[in-house]
Amino acid sequence: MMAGNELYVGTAIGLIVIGFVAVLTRRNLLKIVLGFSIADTGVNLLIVSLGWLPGRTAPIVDDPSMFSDRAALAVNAARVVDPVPQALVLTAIVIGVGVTALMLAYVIRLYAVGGTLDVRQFGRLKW
Amino acid sequence: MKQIVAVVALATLAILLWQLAPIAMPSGLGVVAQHYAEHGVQDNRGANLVTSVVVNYRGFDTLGEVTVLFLSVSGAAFVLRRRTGLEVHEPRRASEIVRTGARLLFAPIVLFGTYIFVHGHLTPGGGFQGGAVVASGVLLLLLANKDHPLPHGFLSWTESLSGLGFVAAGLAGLWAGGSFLANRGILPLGTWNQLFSAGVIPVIYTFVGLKVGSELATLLDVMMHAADEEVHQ
Amino acid sequence: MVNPILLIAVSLGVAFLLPVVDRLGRGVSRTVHLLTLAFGMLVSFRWLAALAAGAQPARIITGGWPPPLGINLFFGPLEAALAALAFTTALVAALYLAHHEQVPTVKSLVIQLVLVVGAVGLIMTRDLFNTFVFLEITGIGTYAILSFGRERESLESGFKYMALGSVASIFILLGVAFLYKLTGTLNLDDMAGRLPAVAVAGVGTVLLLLLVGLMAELKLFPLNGPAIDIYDGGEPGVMALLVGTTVNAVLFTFFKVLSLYRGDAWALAVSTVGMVTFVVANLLAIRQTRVRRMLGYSSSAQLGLLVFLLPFVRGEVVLMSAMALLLLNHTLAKAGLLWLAGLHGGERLEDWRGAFPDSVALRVSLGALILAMVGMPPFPGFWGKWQALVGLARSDAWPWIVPLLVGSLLELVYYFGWYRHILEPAGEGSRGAGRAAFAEVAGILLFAGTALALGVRMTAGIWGGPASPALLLGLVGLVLLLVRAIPVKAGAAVSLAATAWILVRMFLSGGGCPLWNVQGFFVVVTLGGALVISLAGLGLPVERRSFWGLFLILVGSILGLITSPSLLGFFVGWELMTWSSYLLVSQGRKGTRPGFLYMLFSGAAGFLILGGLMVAEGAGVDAIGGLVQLGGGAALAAWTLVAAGFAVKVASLGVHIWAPDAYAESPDLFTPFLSGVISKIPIFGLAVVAARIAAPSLHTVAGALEPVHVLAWVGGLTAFGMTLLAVFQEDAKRLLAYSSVGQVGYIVAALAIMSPLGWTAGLWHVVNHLLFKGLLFLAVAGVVYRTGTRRFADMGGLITRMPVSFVSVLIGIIALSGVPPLSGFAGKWLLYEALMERGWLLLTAALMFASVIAFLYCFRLIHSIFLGQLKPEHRELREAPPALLAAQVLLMAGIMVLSVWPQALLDPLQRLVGATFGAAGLELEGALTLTTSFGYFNAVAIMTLVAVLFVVLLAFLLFAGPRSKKIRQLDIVYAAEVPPPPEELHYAWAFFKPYERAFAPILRSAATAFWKGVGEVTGALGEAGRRIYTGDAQTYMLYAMLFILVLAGLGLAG
Amino acid sequence: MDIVTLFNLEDLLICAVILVAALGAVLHRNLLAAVVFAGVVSLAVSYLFLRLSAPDVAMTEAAIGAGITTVIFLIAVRRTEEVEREEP
Repeated sequence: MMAGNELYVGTAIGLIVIGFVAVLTRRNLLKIVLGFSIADTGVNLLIVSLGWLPGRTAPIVDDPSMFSDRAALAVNAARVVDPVPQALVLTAIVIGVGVTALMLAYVIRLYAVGGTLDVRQFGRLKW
Repeated sequence: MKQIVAVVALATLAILLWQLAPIAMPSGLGVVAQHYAEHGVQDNRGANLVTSVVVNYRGFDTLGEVTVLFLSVSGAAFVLRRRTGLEVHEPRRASEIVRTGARLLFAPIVLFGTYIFVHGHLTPGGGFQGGAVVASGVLLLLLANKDHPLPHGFLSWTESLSGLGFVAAGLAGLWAGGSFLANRGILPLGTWNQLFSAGVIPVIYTFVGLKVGSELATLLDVMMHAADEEVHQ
Repeated sequence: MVNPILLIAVSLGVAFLLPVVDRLGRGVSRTVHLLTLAFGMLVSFRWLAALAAGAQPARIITGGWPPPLGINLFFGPLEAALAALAFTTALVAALYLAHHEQVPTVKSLVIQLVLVVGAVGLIMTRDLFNTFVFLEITGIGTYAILSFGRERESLESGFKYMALGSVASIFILLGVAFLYKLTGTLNLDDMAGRLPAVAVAGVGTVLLLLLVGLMAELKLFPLNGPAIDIYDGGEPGVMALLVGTTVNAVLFTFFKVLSLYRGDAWALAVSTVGMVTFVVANLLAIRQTRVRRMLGYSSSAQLGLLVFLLPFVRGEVVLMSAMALLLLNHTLAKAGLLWLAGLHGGERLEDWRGAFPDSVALRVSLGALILAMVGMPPFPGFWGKWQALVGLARSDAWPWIVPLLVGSLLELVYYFGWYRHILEPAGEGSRGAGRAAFAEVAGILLFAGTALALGVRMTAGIWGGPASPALLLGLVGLVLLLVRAIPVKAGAAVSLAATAWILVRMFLSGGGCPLWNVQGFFVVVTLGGALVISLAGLGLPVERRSFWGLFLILVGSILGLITSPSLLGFFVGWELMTWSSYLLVSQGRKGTRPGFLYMLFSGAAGFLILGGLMVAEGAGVDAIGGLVQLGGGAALAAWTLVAAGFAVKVASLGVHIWAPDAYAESPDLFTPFLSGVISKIPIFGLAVVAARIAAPSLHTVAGALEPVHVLAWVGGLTAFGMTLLAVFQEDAKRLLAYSSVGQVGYIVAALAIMSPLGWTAGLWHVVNHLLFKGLLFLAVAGVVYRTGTRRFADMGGLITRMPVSFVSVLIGIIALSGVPPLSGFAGKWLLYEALMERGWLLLTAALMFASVIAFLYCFRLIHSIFLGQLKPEHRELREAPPALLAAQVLLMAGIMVLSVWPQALLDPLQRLVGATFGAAGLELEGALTLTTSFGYFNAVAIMTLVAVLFVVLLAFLLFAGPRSKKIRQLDIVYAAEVPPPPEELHYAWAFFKPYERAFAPILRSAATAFWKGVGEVTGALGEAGRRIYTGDAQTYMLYAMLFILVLAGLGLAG
Repeated sequence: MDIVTLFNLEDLLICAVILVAALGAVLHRNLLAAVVFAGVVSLAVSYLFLRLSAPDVAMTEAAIGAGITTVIFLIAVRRTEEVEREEP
């Protein structure tokens, strides 16, 4: 049986859950942001593994015979993995770093104002 | 108590997600992916299919993507606009090796980064990756000397002009090629695997590379000097 | 036409350029920023106009590839409207925010601009991953700009919002990726086509991930904790920007993505979450003491309502326009209120006492926006809610209509709880707009103005064109309200002229006397009352400048209510009357608290009536004439709800606790109108709406119980209870208030008889009550105006100082108590005839007993005020102002005419009753005597007899008068006891104390205790409920996890 | 057929490293160590992307995920506190 991507999907789900564990249980603000970053990495791994097809190479056409005629096009199509999830993940990673940067800016300001990184100290607005 | 509830909830979530594993099994290319795989090279003459997808087929996403990064950096600068009043513990001066190494390595790193985003349509890599490498070069300078005078003006102009360049390329596509960010009628698609091929894709990716590079550099600078003085620009 | 993609491309290009443009100077960058937004606004509005005129929507492709290969965008009417709204809000918000920046940087302009680009992108894109990217753009833009406000709070709430937002985007990204894997495409419409064919296990889970992600993005219950915190901590100007742009965009995205969700299970889930959010958020808002947090709860509730409607909207045009109206109304009102909150700066509700004393425009805008938020006409929210309810009623979705009405009532409670503080007279602590620049105020005026203009246009549509007298009156009132220059006296004159003009025009053009139908009759009653009040207004000064403006709006609304043929027109008039009379009641010195109570019960009455009308609409009836066709269960339900609503508004026993305070504390000039005319509108409602519905009788265990009989008993008990309470009042106006409610009880009983004679008695009593109660209230107003007090103990012996008022009160109480010579007797006589004819003897006995008690308080009224010794300080008291006396003389003349020549009113009544029942109530033998089946009554004969008696008595008094010995009041000697407080010396003090002790057990008003209990329970619920928002970021994220698992557990994850 | 041959040894090893490093990042008291662990996770995932024949994504993950993200975390740690204080 061709090796499926259970391993990669399993690792990805593991990463997501570990990320959420940090987010939901750790008191330290930085740990929470770190948890989100790890969860994002997990999601990205999951999406790329969705598009992976065993035994196929990267979606880059590097020898001329690949597109000389119509028949070759179909051959080439059968040679590469799905490029779309990779495009999506490329965007998702950069969004991840963007959000992380903004969160860290918030954490720095919160520390400067609250003098602590404990998330429970920042719960004044309630009810 | 809340911790236990959280862990139990996450375990259940893991099981819920694991139920999706069968869907994730490899099952061949979708209808859209099939077209990209077959005609990707034909449509844009670009060797790197992912780059064709990122810049041309789903170019609008990438425009959104660049906006996200631009917004995050501006947002971070906005959030950190006030003097934080944190006592700044003087960092240890970088060792001699790092300082000289930084001066030596900065140029090659930037060159390598430029190579990456210029060849985005041929080899793996592109605007985002190249930009990040260039930014790491700037990072090296900042590590060597925290108060290294960064050319803020230059960075800001690069960032704005490259962003405008991207939008201009899109509008050119609208004007010449019939729809926003189209890759027809602006630059010749050229022949496959040449540097000047895939029409406007390398141009757009170069703009993206420059923008990401300057933005990440600004981001590093903003975060490093968050405590020092009010960020006014 | 400009390609809509430019809305995004140009704005984005400018956003990239702003940092460098800023080097040329902040002024330059601000102008460029505003110009870009203006450009976007103009293009959107041009497109909206073109699309409205039938142009084809724009289908835009990007990258040169059609969907599903490339990303496509769509720009139809909905998109254009939302984009226009987004750009307008952004433009106005930018103006406001420019004045509220602590540390101004170009970054805030960049973020604002990109935020709008993100919102417009979200609205236009038809690609799922592109939606995710734009969600991130709006998300990050929101997180960044949330740090705009006060240091600690904005950062704290911003972080919580961002944390939950990140969890949401993880879910959404997973959902999108798996959906791509399942369908092979990312285009929304293409995917919606392919999805049904996918029969793989786990599809439900994928769809659930996406759904929960979007719900977390929308911050629906239980995930609305952070959304409420950012209202509390953030800068109101920023929240106004978000409400107009991102919130609407994400909601529209949710609507688009819902096309992926086929099947009732999903629709039920979405609607339930929406409705739960609506009701719970409103409930939790009741206990809020901080204005911004309350606005946060209100926003969450409104969003819940819109999400609730989404699954119903598919294809239903009525619900589509309802959604559009509700969304527009929420954006305009909420953004406006937020700007006002920012301008005023009041943290707690109490800080808003007499807000904005220095600016009429802002105070009127604040009032208008609060009324718009609560869904009062004429504002768009009302029409939206009506259409939504009609849509639901038509699809028989009754389990949804009840919570919708309950939620709306809760909303009314806390908004008017806030408005109560605003209406209090401006003290030294009340804050104003200070030196606010025009830029800060522009947004408020624009949004309030638009909401009002839209509303007036729609009201004109429903009330038969812009020339309808009702609308004209309303507009004149609005002008009076807005223009500060017009002096108060001129207001009274304008009101007098306007009512007189309409009355005359009706008589001339109405083809003879307009009294032939019920509508005409009540119009004459209303206008007559308004005429008298305006005349009195020339004499009696009024505290608040806005009195006459509101008064004309009120009269206009009543005219609209009476004359409009459709149920919607009737209800528009009804709700307009409710809030305009509320504002007038609150204008009394201590009027705000009773006003709040008045509004609560009137609001509840309104929702009961709305429920009844919805039963009718559900059965396809939309005109008042069509009510006759209602049959069976629907008829009973409609009749009960509508009659219950009118009963609450008439303050029947049990729900009467609001009436005495409202009557007593309202301005002295307004009380006669309140008791004379407004209490008669529910009677009009019963006569027109309830009477037409043939409610089948209930078959209870004790045999068939006619609903009408129940209504008669409600009227009877009210008459009995209120009259009893009236006797023991120490305050003149409160006595008259109880008496007024009691008299209306008589009218309800009369109408409930549903016989020609009954209606004649009822309608006769309507006119009669207006005359003598108006007379009494005006007279007492004169006395109060001169003596400055309302307590009996402080008055006495005023007959010598205010003779004309004495005569007015004398005539008034004789007419009220039903003693022969005057018109009251004819009313009572007809009523008892009708009751006996109907056979309800026990009820007749109760009413007769009540009339006897009525005599007691009538005697007390005249005795305490005018007879007895004159107090030293009232020695040189002057008579009431001449204009007031003129009004009283007018009323007295009316009573005398009716007493001497009852046919003047009875003939038209016969015609009217004949038209309704097909048979006249009584025959007229010859010109003078009225005969019914039980006896006859000749008014003229009785009148002459009494006149003769009166002359004889008067002669004796004049002859014996001079010999009587006058003693000074205070020459009483005490034998070493401690003298009691002065009041107790007054002969009228605790006049009926023995009776009071006798009736004590039933007097202990259970009603007040009951309603106070209801208030406590609701408040406690709100108090307990809001505890779940602990303010801790991690708890909120845990709610998100639990929420998805609960939904999965409910079987949505197939 | 035991698990090892089903997936080649390298993948198993890498996935183990990823999960262990992730747990380290979450549980470790010292924030600097935690950030480094996160960097290791990113690098390992980047290698895994190569195994999934996604070079572009691998480079992005390496340059941005491992590079930039780790650096901004380090800056944030330096601006705030290095050790996670145990609070009641």
